[in-house]
Amino acid sequence: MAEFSWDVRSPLDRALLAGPYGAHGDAGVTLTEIRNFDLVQVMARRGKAVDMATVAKTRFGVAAPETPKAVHTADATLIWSGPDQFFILAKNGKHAMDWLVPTFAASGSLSEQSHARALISISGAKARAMLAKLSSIDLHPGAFAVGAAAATSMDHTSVTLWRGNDRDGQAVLNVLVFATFAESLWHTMLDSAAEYGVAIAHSEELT
Amino acid sequence: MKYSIFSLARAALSGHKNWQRTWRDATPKDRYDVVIIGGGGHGLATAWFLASEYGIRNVAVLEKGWIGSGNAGRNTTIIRSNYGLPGNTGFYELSMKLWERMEQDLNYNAMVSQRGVINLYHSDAQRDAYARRGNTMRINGIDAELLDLAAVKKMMPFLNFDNARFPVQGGLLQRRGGTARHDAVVWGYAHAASGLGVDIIQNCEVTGFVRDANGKVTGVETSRGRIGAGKVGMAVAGSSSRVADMAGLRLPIESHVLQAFVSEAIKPLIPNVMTFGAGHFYVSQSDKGGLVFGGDIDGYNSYAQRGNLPVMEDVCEGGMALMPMIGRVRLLRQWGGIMDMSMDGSPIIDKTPVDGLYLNAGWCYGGFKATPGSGFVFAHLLARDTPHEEAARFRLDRFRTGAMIDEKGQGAQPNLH
Amino acid sequence: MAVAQTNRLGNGGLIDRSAPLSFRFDGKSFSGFQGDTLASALVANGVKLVGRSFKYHRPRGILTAGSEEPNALVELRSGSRREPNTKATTAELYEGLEAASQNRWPSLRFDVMSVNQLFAPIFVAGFYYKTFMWPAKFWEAIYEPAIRRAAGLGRAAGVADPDHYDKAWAHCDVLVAGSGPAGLAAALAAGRSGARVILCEEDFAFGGRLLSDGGTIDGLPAAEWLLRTLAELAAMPDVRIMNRTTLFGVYDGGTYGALERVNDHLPSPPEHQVRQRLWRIVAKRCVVAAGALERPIVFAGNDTPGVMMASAMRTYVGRYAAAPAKRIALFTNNEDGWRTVETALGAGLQIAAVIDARPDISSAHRSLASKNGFTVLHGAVSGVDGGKDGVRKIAVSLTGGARAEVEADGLAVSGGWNPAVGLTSYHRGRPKWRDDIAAFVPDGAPPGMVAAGAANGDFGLGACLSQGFAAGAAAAHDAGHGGKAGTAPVADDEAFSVTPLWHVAGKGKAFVDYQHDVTASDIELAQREGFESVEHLKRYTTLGMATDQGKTSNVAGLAIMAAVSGRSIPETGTTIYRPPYVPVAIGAFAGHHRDETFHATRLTPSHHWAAEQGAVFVDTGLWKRAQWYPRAGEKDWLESVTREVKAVRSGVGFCDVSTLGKIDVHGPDAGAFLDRVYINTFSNLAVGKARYGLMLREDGIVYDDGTTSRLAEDHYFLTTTTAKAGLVMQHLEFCRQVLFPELDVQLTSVSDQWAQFSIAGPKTRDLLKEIVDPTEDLSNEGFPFMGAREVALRGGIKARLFRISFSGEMAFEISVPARYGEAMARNLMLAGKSFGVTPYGTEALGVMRIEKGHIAGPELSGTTTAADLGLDKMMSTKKDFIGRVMAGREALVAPDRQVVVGIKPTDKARRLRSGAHIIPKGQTPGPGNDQGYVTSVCFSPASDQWIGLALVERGRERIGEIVHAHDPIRGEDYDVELCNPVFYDPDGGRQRG
Amino acid sequence: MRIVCPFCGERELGEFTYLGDAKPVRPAADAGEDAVYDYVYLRDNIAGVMSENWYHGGGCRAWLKVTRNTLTHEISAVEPAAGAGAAKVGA
Repeated sequence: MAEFSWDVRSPLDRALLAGPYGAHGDAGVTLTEIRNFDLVQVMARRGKAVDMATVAKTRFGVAAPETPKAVHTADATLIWSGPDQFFILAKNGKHAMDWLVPTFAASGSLSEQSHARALISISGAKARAMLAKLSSIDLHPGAFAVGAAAATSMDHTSVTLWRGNDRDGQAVLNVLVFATFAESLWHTMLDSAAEYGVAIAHSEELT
Repeated sequence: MKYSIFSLARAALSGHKNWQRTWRDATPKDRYDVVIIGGGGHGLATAWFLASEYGIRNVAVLEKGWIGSGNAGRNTTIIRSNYGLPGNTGFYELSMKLWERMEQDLNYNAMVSQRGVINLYHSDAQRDAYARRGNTMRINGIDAELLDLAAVKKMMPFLNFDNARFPVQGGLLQRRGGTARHDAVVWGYAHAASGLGVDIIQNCEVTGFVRDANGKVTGVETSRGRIGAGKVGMAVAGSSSRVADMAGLRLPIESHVLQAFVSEAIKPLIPNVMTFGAGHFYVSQSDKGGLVFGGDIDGYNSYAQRGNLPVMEDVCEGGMALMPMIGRVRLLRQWGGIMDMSMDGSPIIDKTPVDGLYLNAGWCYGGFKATPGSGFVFAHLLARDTPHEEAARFRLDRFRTGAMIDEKGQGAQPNLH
Repeated sequence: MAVAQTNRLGNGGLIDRSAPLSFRFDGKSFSGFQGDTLASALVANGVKLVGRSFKYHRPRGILTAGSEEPNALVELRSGSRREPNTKATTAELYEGLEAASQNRWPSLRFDVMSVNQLFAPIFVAGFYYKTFMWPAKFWEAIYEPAIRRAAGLGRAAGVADPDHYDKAWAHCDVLVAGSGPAGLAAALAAGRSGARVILCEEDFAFGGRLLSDGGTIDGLPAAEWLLRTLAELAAMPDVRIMNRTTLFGVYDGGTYGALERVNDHLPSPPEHQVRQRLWRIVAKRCVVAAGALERPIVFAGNDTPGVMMASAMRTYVGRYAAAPAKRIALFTNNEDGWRTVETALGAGLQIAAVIDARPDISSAHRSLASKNGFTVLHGAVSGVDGGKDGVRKIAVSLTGGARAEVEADGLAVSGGWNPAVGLTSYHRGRPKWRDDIAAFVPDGAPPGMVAAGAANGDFGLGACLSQGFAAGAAAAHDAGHGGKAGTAPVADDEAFSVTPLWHVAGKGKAFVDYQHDVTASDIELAQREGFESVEHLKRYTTLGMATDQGKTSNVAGLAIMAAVSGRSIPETGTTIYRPPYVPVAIGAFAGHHRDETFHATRLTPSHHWAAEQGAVFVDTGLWKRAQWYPRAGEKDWLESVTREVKAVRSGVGFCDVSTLGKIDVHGPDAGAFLDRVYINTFSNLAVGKARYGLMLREDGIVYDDGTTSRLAEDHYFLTTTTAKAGLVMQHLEFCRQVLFPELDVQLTSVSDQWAQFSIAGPKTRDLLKEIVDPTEDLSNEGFPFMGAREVALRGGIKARLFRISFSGEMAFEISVPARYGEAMARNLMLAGKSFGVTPYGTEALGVMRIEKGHIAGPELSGTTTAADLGLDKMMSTKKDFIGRVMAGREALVAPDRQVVVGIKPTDKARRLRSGAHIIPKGQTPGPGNDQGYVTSVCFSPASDQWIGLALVERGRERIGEIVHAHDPIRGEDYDVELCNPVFYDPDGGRQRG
Repeated sequence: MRIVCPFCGERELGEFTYLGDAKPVRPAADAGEDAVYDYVYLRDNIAGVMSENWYHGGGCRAWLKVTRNTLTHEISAVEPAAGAGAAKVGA
């Protein structure tokens, strides 16, 4: 009997080449792919929005976002993804489907999306300049503060965009993109960022 | 005055002081046998054919603004008869045959240029669909050729063959297709119709219908007074719903904006008319040198005659994908027209439920090429009270019976046609 | 060796004399300085002749110093970067610049086409409509090619543009167009108020008229005030000032289009940088401070090189220290023109005379004339003597009838000023006439937009500053920013008076539209022939249709039309203003959406594995799908595909079908919801079972099909075709949110979550047993046809298994989370190794579906009914569903509809092709007997011949009939037999086995 | 054009898809062919203020009812479709 190995490959496994890219000198943009996360979409059932919120509060200690926001907890990020719905982004199976389904059984419909998206984290002095080429969202610090989120499109592709906590005094913008579009969007990001110089990496850690 | 090189030369000797008005500036009479609402190409062509083919010369064409101010003056000037469905195929070929003799009929050079129209294909499925359409054309006696990649390369070596997202594989060519100078078509029909006694009345807006006790339309109210009519024909594509509403009719039509674009004039670059098969872009080059191009409708109901950036970008993306040589050619002007988008993408030429009122509408964005044919069959309908055989399927009740003519297969959603 | 800069003034100007630049024009070397435009450098080198006109090929010089230039158009750069019709007046000089004059042959000075001038008496407006009609065939063969060659301006490169472009978004509270005094004041006020501001300036230098005209602001020289103001703006973090950026259009909802010429001032863009960037700016408010354009006066010979707008002349002298002439005459009808005299005198140039059309001039001007020894003539210029070498002598008709002559080598002309009304008119607002300045001013501007300063018809420096400041402060306030704007900069207003003068009667051609060679007599002719509406005038004469869109010609043209038709100018009205304000490269609108990045690309989870296997990929929508997997020695695709099909039918194969749309349908009402969107019933589907479903549009035509499984009481897993995945999701959301909001149902796309493979062939179960956990029962009883459930795989991961078959074989579809997709492909190869497992592509998939008579894209054409496809029995009569009522219309249930049948050629060796039409045997093809067409064909290994599906009139009643496949476009004709569309295993025993 | 999505805020036109007049109501199952024909095919095609169905497909996937002037493109109101964001509404 054959031995099967189930190695996982992120959607950017081939396209991502860690290291510098584009213009020489200090990188204006850092692109980091976050790999192997758990992602579950929760949608409230009819009349159960309040129940769902209560369940979420109980489990995560924070209210699930009801407006376009991303909320961080100790071990998960809850990201608004549309009316009556949000994503639960976590690691290491702590908030995987098996655990969540019974929790939300009476209030929400859950869909496994862990493999349906790639997650790209963008930072650096020129992150906003580069994203202005891809996103029609106003990312001015005052207009898109830490914790702001948007269900939007980049390059005609649906994405979920949110601003994480600043790192080294600089904004960190996260993009969840459909896995099958990821390589294409990745190349577009590289094209858009090349003039600023890019530092490319991947990571297993959620920021 | 007959137009020719000789009359031009004679006129030059007198400093061109003796030219007459191209069409008479008529004041409305009390009554006409036929009143046509709409002084665009279709309305004027209808009047000309009523007078020239059907001997009905007591005709008025009422135009709200200046003749040709609607879609006749805002289109991308393409003529073709490469349709695939019964109803359309024969009608557009009738129209094409009328284009081929228009200038001699009208004594007006409308610059009908049969430079060829090619629809490019990028996949096997698209090739097969074009083959089907081309065969329909051939079965109907219309010229059509299916070109392979080598033939397309030879004809248009400047296309992007090497690093295209959706490489060109070939094309469906109608050599008799091409372009015509849109304004000249309007002026030519006006010139010729006026010469046969048709009254062309500009700045005359129809504000209502006059009805008799039985509900029959017997005239129109206008900004220049009441005008009686034996029959009234509507040729107001873009505003069909608004005019029909005055007669209490609701139509299977939405008004949408279609943008078009022209570049700065450059020396001859593109020999024919091309449509990109993997995006929304079509182009030809005017005799003056501008690339005249367009793409898809903006997609929302509009009477504003102007569009928005997403479609403009989409069109230019298509253009650059197809032929990156136009990157440094500059876009000079963008404009928008109001399209009568019907529910199956095909026109309506029919009597209406209102006695005495006849409808010519629903041209979507294909009205220009239909101009002579539309005038011909609408004149037939107005003169004979029966549809011309080539327009017999353009019935208003086809949506009720299910006999749609849906070339794109998009169903009752006008913005997808 | 470069020619010395003969006409460069000894000092002054904003050029950097320490940075000389060499350039070539028409092959000849010249030099200029950093800070020059091509036009100013040509002026500095004494070059007057720079182009030829469109129709008559008349010699032309430089008329303006800005983007309104109609004459001085050149081909800039060379090779693949050649840019036709580039305005020398805005092209920045760079080291090594190459430019060539255009629309002339063989050379600019000796242009053979200038013979056209001899035919000028015939080439009047619209002459071509009256001739070239006989014989009819000659138009395409002779006349049109000749006209096309003669027309056009510059030559496009004709090869792919090597440069890159991109597009970006920007957001602000207040957008300011123009950095002249009004624009700077507006930005200052808005910025100080706390608003986010973007200021766009099309020039490379900020300052607008301040750069040429100077003045005193807040007691400071204009240049100093300019520096101070730019520094203040630069220090505000939320103010962004962008030079080389033209605001070209305004769209709905406060969206503006702007073009930034990022690297046009360099020979080519630096590595990783774009040539130009298209900006989509979202602004709450917009202040248009785009200034005003000086307008020419129409007189005989007004196109002679050396005739220049008065303001342009002082720009060349003041800003560029370049003298357009040594001895200058001024022809003006307004006060402003005199400023050119002052500038010229200040630079040491000689004034030959001032011809002022106004009855009176000020005593100050009179004493200026006497002090500097030039005469002031009251009257108008009636003719210019000079050819391609430029102005020599100027004929003047004096008020009262006498004539005079002035010797000069340059003529400055000022006919007054037209506010730049483009941007404010793009939403179809028509500008209104203001008598006091004899010009149109903005009216009916788009929401949120206001004009200020010269763009609003107020030309004084003081007025520009105060109006701009007030507009900026108000805009900031409207956008919600109430900070203190402080006080407005102060300056005096210059006097402005104008006596309208449009056209001076005289002998010789008097040009209204320079570039299109439209003369005053053309306008008169148009009126005579009834083209009185301004739109008819434009279209008949081509007035205003050139690359400058009539910026220097429209108002004069309609003023002349007004005069000859006895109407006032406002009665005559303007044509429609349309964007873009200046022409914009098509490449910029496309951005990076060209070549391979024209559209996004979607890759299946096993894509890279398939690429390793050497798969040939096909574009399916945005997807790249493996089409077939060629093996060494196979001579063509057909051999590969046939091998793949045979391998499946005799053993086992697999295919990545992840491109199918996949939707989770959750909720207590999920079944009821599906009952409404499918023609068949799903509420009664058992958990653990799958069912084929068909959707109609509301008009009764088939929309999409697919298999939907019930995974739990309140959870269905729905699949769509690849082509319709996004559209079906949109449609279902419409049903959920708009049509049936009462249902408790939730929809989520999970298309990308699952890597899905079809595994087909008699050995499928054997393969699966290798990879599925041994505890799973895959027997016909344990996992019957149309079963669907989760299974465990060896190695610990879970998968969903569906026993469905598209190929007609014993088959399963298996789904694993997508990051395992590649591993799944490898493991299927491993598990099936001993069974000869064969990966197959979309071609083999297609062959097997045709053999089974399954419908797909070509049959789902958007015009076929369920009955046409032979699926009418699926239509439930017990419930309502989308499309039910309209599907019953008479024409959709007519007996003579074209329905799906199978076809096979009577000659077994014959290849079939899709798109051939079906004609009854023995008949001559014509519209009356065109009975259908071939939708899908393939070579069927099972039948060992080509087979196909066709839509044929009454096809199902005609099984066995021999008909004609007519394919004239490919020159083929042959007989085919209509047959049952299920060619393979019609009883379905294999898929159930 | 920019549409203020009640869930997402103001977004650009490219994120939205248009369906058409929101006034026609899908007839009841027993309404008959005439009513359905009218619903599917006939349009007021208003030149002026019109209520329309738009889909925020490039964003939160909500269907919206947008009140818009077809002569000026001015948008005066946007509200969610009855079933968009309706989980707070009783089952």
